[in-house]
Amino acid sequence: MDGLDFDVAHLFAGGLVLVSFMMLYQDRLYALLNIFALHAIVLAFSVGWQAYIQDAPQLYITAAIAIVFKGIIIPVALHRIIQRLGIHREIETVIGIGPTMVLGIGFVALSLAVMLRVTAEADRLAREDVALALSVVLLGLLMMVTRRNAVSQVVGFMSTENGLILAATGAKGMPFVVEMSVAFSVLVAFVVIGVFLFRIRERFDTVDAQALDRFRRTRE
Amino acid sequence: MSAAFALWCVGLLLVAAAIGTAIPRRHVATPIVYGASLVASVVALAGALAALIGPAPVSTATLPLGLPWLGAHFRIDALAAFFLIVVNLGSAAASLYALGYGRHEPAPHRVLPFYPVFVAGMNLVVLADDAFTFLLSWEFMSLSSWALVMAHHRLRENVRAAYVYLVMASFGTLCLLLAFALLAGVDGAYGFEAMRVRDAGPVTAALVLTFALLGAGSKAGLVPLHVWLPLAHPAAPSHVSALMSGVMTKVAVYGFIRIVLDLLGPPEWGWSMVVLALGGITSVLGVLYALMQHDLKRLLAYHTVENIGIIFIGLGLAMAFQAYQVSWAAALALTAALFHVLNHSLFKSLLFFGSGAVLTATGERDMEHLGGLIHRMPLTAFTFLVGCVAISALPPLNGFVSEWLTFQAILQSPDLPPWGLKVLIPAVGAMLALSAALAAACFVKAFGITFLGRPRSPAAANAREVDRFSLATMFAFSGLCLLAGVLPGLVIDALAPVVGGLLGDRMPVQLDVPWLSIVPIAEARSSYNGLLIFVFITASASLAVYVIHRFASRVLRRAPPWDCGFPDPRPITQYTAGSFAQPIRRVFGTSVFLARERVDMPPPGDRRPARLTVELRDLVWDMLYVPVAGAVDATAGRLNILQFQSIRRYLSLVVAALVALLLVLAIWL
Amino acid sequence: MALIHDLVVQGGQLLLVLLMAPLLTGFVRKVKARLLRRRGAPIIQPYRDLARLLQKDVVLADNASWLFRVAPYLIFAATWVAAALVPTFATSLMFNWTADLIAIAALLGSVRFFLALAGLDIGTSFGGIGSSREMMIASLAEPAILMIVFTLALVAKSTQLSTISDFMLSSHVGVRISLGLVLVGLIIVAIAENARVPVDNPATHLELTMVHEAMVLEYSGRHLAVIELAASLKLLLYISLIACIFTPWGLVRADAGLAAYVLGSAAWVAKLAIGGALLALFETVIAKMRVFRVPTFLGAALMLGLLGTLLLFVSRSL
Amino acid sequence: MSAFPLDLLGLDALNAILVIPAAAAAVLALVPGYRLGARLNVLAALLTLAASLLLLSPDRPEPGRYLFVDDLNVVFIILTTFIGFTTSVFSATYIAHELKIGRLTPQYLRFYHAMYQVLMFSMNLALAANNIGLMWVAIELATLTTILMVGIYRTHEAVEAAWKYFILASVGIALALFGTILIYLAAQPAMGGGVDAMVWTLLIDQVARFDPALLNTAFIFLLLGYGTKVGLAPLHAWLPDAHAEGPTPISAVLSGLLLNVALYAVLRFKMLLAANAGALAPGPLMVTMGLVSLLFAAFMLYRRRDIKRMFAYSSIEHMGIITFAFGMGGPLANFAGLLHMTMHSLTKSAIFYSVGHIAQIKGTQKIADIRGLTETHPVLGWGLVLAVFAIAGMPPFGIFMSEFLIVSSTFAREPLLVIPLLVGLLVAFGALLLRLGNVAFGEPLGSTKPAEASYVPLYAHLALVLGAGLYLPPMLVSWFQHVAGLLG
Repeated sequence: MDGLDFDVAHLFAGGLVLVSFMMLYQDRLYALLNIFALHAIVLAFSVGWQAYIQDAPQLYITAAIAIVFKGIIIPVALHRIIQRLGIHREIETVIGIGPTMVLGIGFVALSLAVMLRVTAEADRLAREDVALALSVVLLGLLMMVTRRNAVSQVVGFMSTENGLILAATGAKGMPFVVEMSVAFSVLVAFVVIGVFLFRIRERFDTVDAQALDRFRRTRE
Repeated sequence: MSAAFALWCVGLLLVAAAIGTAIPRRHVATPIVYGASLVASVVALAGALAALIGPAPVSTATLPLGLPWLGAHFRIDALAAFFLIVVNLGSAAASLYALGYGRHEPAPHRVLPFYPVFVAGMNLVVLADDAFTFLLSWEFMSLSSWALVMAHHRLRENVRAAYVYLVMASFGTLCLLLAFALLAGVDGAYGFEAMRVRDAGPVTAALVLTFALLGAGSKAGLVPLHVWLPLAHPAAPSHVSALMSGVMTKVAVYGFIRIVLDLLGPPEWGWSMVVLALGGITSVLGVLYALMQHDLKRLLAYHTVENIGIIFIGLGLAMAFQAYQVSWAAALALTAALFHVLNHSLFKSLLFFGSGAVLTATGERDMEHLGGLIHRMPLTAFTFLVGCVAISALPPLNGFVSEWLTFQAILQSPDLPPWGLKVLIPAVGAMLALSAALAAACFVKAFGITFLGRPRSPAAANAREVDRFSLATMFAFSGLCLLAGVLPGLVIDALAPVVGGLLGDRMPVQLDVPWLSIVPIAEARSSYNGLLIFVFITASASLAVYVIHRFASRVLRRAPPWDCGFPDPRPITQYTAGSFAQPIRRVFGTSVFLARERVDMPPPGDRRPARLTVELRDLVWDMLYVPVAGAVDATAGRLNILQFQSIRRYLSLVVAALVALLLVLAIWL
Repeated sequence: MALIHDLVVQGGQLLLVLLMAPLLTGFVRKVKARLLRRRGAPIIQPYRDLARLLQKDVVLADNASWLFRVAPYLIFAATWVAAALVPTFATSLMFNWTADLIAIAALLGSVRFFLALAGLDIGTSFGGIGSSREMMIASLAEPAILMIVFTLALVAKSTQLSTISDFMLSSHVGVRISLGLVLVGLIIVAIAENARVPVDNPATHLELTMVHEAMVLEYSGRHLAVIELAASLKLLLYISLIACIFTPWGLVRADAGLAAYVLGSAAWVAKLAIGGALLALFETVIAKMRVFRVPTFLGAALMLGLLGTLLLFVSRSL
Repeated sequence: MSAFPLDLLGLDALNAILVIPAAAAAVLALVPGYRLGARLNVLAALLTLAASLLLLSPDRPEPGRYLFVDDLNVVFIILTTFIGFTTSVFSATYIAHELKIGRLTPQYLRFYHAMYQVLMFSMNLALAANNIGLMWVAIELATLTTILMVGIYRTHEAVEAAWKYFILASVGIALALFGTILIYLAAQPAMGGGVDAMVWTLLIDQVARFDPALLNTAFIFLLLGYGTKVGLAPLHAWLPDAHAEGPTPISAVLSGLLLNVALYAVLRFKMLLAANAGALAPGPLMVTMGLVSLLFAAFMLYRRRDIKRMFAYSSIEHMGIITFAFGMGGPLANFAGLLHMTMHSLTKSAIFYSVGHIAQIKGTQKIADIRGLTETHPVLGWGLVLAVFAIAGMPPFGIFMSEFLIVSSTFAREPLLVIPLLVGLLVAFGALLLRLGNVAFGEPLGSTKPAEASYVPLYAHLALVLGAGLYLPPMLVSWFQHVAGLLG
């Protein structure tokens, strides 16, 4: 595992964490979607590079799915949904951007501390990938928790899945990576279709997760 | 009688239950079900008597049911045989009584299926020989009695009574489960045989006793845990209340004796203080509660609490003596307790049958609407009177003998060294004496207000005598009360193998004492002869009657009552249950129930009647149960907001849990 | 031969007790009258009252039940049996072993039970007042007497009256405080049980104060005679009980000569006279208490009994 | 058993329990009529049940790379197919009524039956999967189908419940995937890459040589991931709404089977950890989560107005008890946990059968509006009473035996732990009985028209639970004891 391969893989994984931070920073929905497209592309590069160094051809399919599906189709679809349903484009956060970022840094530190100490015996690249992947997952979850808009929650969820794809590709020779990425894509597709098909907007004034809360009272 | 034979009787009972479930509404179902349970109980009673008196060795039986690797064990030893007698005597009487009483049952489909199951459950508890079967049949008994209490479920308070009952019953079962878990130890040896061999350390033994006391005490009705009893017993049909009060509480006492005296090793003297104190407080509080009631069945239910207190005093004394190896005194105390178990099941069932008869005849349970029933129901009145005399522990009858034995046991206790007992036992003796006296007052009130005086309502005015089955049962039990009172030596010698089995020593043989009197302790030579007292009283009474009718005038004239010259008083001026208890309420009630009387006197010239209201507070309920229920309700209220959170907050819960665990991992590893 | 002798002595006690009872009541009334500087009715007046009542016919209330007519005989029989069991001039008679002190107290309990029921039977408010107050007094008197019995039993190691009196006669009784407490307690209970002055006024029919009289208000003729006789029997029982426990001198052992019996009965009659006189003196000195001060009065007796027992329990181990 | 027609099709039993539901799903998706669809559904479920019974034969197929049968999953496969069958019978009458009152439109029914069979397929796959990745995909598929079924009524409560269920389940599934990846990473140094590192039977042999720290981290992710599907306390939020808003057959399947399948997955990984000596025992973690769920659910029962939501919380409570039992460990507690899982799914599905019909008869799920059932509908009312007694742990039903073993084995080893356990049990019992008192007894309220309900599934389950309470077949006992030993 000579230096160059490890450095490039490390660059891409680090890049993905950086993009996750950028997503946390956004306060407009459209900007958030663009950043998410970037997130998918960086993931695709990382997976492609892993495919190259592990010479596992099926990983290229995952990279392709990442670019086409999550890079292009999903952001465009969400973009059009926001336009057609006239969804409220301002992102309301629960605890403000600053504290979210601090929390994000804390999560990354935690995942690095835990993962690096735990995966002592695994090979260097796998340890790196899994640690950074856990950071991306935690950042995705943080985004879901601290944003009120349903769409931003969906984007948070998708970035979590990207983290998982990164971890899966990092583990050398893991079967089913392609099947899992397909499964995730189906899951995400369900989300987008669900939002559109069930016309969440029609049922509730805005897709604002808070609006959903008002219908709690009926369920004692 | 072998254990298998007993199981066949239980099987017959279950068949009767099946019939009751299949065709409850048809008219023929009542006689079949009660007839079958009568036959089963009588057969089991005969078998149990043979097992107790005859030299039959201990017999066991095993069924493949219950825990897969243990199976269900059943065993009849002397203790089980005696309690089988108590259970089946009570159930035979209740079934015979129900043959007549059952016909007026408005909802037979809710009583017939569960009555035989209830009797079968009680038999099984006494027969069980391993923890799982014991608890299975214990809960079986509770469930079927819950269903019977729920029989008239249209009344709101019956549903509430059944609810309180089953929650307390399951609390009791969980406590017993903990006691058995401790006895079984880590490797889970749930058979009683294994538990007897395995001697638990002092700490475990103390814990086992506490849980046994909580478990059996809640079912028997020891004071802090008695609140369900006066709610549940009256709500059930009368023959079931008789069974619950007279017999189920005794099965609870059996549970306590089996765990503490049989499975556990020799007791510490400290425990006996707890049992004695609880017994004393229960007996006094029980009878004081009873005095304040004006509902006949609730009065009898509260009074069961008093008699359970007396039984536990006997048990406490037995444990105290056993702790110091004064085994002959322990034998005396345990015989007194077991004798009272038999007595109480006799006269309490008799009184409940009487109250059932009154309920059928008048449809009323409230004493304020009864009165003068002795004229229209003379036979029921006579048997109820015998029951009242017996329960008030008056000499010729059986109630007095067991109390007399308990007093003799108390008198043997000064040579017990520990200071705690030296102070506690006289105090408990005083409480026992006080509760005996108050019991007499309570039953003068019960009998006087219900049967004597003038009818206070039209229902009481045209009551009719009950059917012959009920009367037959009541007369049979009155006879038994008299027999046990007059020939106590017989019962004491029958109890000897039971006491011998448990404590290793027994009371001196009573039958060869001259003139059939009983001398519990040889050197003290204080003796009591029920038969001679009975003969003397009847002889002198008949002598007086003969002399007067021979020499004095025999003329008799009817006239309106003298009543110090006041004009003919209306029935309303009679003393009621509340006014009869007023002096005693003023003496004891102000401290025990915080009794307050408020008089609302109208201004002069205003024609509306004055109103006297008495409010009593049930301190146990207010101090223990209301706070607990309040705490549960408050916690439920506070936690309830978690149901109405947004998705984001639920997600933050998940993320928080994940981060917390990761932190733990980071710190620990 | 001994059997007949015992039978004769026991029969003699039964008859003697029956005959002396009205005399004792008459004597007490005579002494009270003399203390009030009145001549008072002759001592044998109670016999005349009984004879008069026996001749008069019984006037029964309309709704009186069979219990009302049976109760007087039961009350009389139970009291007579209890009185017969208490040693008067001789101890350890043939029938003394049938019952000990607890049984005698319980017999008196059943007397009270039937009397209260009889009071409630006619359904007038006076019967109710009498019975409820009687049961309130009983609910304190009975535990008091049982605690007294406990103390005596602890001292004499048995609850049998004959054993207790033999023990009292024997040398090693010694002076004990608890016996003093018990004596005072027993006197208080005796006064309460026999409805004497501080608790209840036997002489008056004043509605609000009477307890015993209220219960027997509706009785007349021979029933009233029997109940009056039972009441005086009970008074005799209590005085001879106190005498036999605390002043057992002159009690005849079993199978002693005729002279001993004469001496014994003389001593017993003297004790009765002294007891009656003291009672009369006490009644004239003290006034009647309000009904709800009686519980404290009787509570004192219960405390004395409990204190006596406690002292004995404690002293036993010192 | 070999002469069964199945062999003609060249399938052994193991593949049959997967192929039949998959095929049925495809067929049902095309069948237009409701009545035919329902009958086909029942037939498919019956065939799957028959196939699963074949697994009882002693000569089991040796474990393949993707599917296998051992003592643990044979019981749960049979249980799943049996309850799947009885629920399909119940759903036939239930859906017929829903159609009549128009709450469901016919074209949704094709979707409903197809999804039902897909759910059966995915659950059988998850149980029989030997590959932990395949198990993950199967559970994911099961989750998705139930999410769609919960939202089938398309009222806003239903959609909102489905949305909540979807987001929470997806997060859970993501965490579970991360756990699976970590297990693979732990297996890689000892077993080399490729599919072998994910085959459970191979993993269990080699696990002693894995790095214990990584295993513990993986177990945390797996417990949180699959724990969301089991409905343990901090992760339970989706369960009450999913039960209350979805159609009742789905609640029965959800409560009865899906929770068990998720917990089965957690057990698979606990067996892995138990085999590795160094791994920090997962006991304390599971015990705490179990107790928290038990106490939380017990107290939440008091304020519930909706009868299905109340029994959903009762499921959380029982899952808490089972996790507590497995957390305690030891042969007795593990045996009790397995027994409790089986008994709970049978009893809870029986409860939902009766609750389903009651809600239809009374037209409401509000507890306050349902009263006096044992008067108006005795068979249904007493069925509910018996079922609630069974779930409350009253003898002679099966749950009493498992609770008896759990409490006594815990008390003998860790006396202090029993206090919260007993408080939870008593509080839950109090709440259930309080509501039962109102619903089943008292003056009848609401409509009293006779119910055309199917009582067979309800009383079949109760009979089984009653039987198990008194006598357990020795074969089942030996399997459970063997697995209890493995569970550590």
